[in-house]
Amino acid sequence: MTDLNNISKIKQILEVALLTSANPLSLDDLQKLFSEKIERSTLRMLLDELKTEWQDRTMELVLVASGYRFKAREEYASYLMRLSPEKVAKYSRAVMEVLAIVAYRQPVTRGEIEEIRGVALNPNAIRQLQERDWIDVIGQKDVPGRPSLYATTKHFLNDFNLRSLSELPDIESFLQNEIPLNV
Amino acid sequence: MTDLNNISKIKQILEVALLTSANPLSLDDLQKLFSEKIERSTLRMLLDELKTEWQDRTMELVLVASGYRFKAREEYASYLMRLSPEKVAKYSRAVMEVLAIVAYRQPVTRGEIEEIRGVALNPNAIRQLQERDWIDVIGQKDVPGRPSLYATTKHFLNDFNLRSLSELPDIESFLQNEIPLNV
Amino acid sequence: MNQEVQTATIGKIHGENIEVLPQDLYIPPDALEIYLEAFEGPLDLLLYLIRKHNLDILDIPMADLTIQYMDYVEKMKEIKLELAADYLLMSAVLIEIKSRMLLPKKTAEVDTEQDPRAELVRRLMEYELIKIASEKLTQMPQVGVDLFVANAYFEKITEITYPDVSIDEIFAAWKNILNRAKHFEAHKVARNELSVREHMTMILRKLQEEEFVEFSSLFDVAEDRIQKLVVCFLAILELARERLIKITQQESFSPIYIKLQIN
Repeated sequence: MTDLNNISKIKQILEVALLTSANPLSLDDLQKLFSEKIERSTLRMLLDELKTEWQDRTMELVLVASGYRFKAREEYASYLMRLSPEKVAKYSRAVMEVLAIVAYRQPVTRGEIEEIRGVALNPNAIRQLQERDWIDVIGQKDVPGRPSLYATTKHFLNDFNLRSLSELPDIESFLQNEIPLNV
Repeated sequence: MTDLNNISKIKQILEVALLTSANPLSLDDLQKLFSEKIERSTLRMLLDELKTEWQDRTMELVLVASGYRFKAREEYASYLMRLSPEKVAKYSRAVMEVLAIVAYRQPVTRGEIEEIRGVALNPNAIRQLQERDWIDVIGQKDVPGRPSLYATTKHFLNDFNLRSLSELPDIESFLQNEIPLNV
Repeated sequence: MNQEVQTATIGKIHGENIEVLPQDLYIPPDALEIYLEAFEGPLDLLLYLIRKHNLDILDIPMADLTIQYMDYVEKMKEIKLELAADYLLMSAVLIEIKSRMLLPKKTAEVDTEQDPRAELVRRLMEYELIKIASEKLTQMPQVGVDLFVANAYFEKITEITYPDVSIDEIFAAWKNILNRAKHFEAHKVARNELSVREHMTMILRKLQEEEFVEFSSLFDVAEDRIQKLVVCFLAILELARERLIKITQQESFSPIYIKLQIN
């Protein structure tokens, strides 16, 4: 292994080890690459050089808690994510029902939603819809506890390509003959 | 994403995708990186350029059965092996013989493997190769008992750095050179 | 039987006289076990014998080979090595071939097609090919052993990917609620024109921004169609009924103001 005297060969070995390793490599790990002992200070210097050599390239050499690794520069992350898109979850039935109630019965309080559904509401359901910017709080009701009033947003209308709520499927006519309406 | 008009940006995205993917990437995979359609011929051309750019570097861009990938040049393997000596063990001779039979004589049944080797087969051998995803069952032979037919997988080709079975080492010519066939 | 075989055939290999078995056939007993375990089966052992003694695989001296093979098998039995049935089967095959070769031939010419050894030779050659293939595969770099592939890191973007929802799904959820309500709490689901509810929301939103909203500013009598005026008026009444807004007027015929019940 006399060619190891060649400092650039050591640097190449460091580079190839870091590019092929799934996990960060510590200085101890990197020392294991060589049968002869390479000082940690030498390794640090070479890693520094490597970092500089890559500074205008696609990957950057970074130091994290457990050691060094090459990581794709942030600007590429959005492209790389397309290769393995995260699974899109479905909303739970509870969330869909809350959305339907807010859409058709707005403005409504949480208590009213619970009353209509007949079950206590997981606060998550409302939070998910607020995060999506489909519903928001438009005031408080003047009853004990001053509960928030929820309504759908403009963003909700946009997402569903509606000009106004009156374009929602007409449930009233759908149910006209079915429900005795006593208001 | 107008900067994608910049061809060198596309090449950088290809590079970073290939450097960060543990599995080979097909042209179809690589197309997924971009929201706009990049022609396969363009991708091939850029991959060719990438290969050239890396030709004096530590890794090489190779094409295997499932697509393109960067692999460490062989000269670095001995160093890299020191990093994790407890890597996947090499298989026993029996297992490698079974693999050779499946690779060169596929599709084959267990009975045919036993006939070629002249010895009863330890079921473990087939199980080990299946677990490694190097061989799998591709059907049943239409003879009594309907024995399973085994063949090698794409993953086998990838792991041996091969594009297709035709790249397997040529053993028939070995035999012809060695032995005058007068049977 | 060994005796007979030796006298019958050991004399000649490719026309050369051979008086005794080569000594190097015999492996020291302590090494024998390791050797025997190293064989993958009877074909492997036969190939070993053929190659070790430079026998011509296409013109195998059956007697020699059979003797040597039986010798090993005997040794295996002696050291109580668990002997695979395959080895015993091969003994029978070898002896059968040898016997057939001892039978007088119908014609002087050797018909290779009918050479009793043909099948054995075919199998030995096929097995030898596989041995070569197996060795070549073993020597090839393999991912996970001595072939290393790029596997650098990239930071996954924790981009929230929202589920797709269609308007039909909202409708279905609403129908479901109403169907349930029909059974026990129908009266809770009051009938209201959706446009009234929408206007209630619009008025409440407006009151988020301004403390007081003048009643007449909520609609344009000149521009809006009559339906809109009615809907807006109904919305205000409904909001007041639900105690969401206060309607105030300083004196008769002065402007009517709407403010939130609480703020």
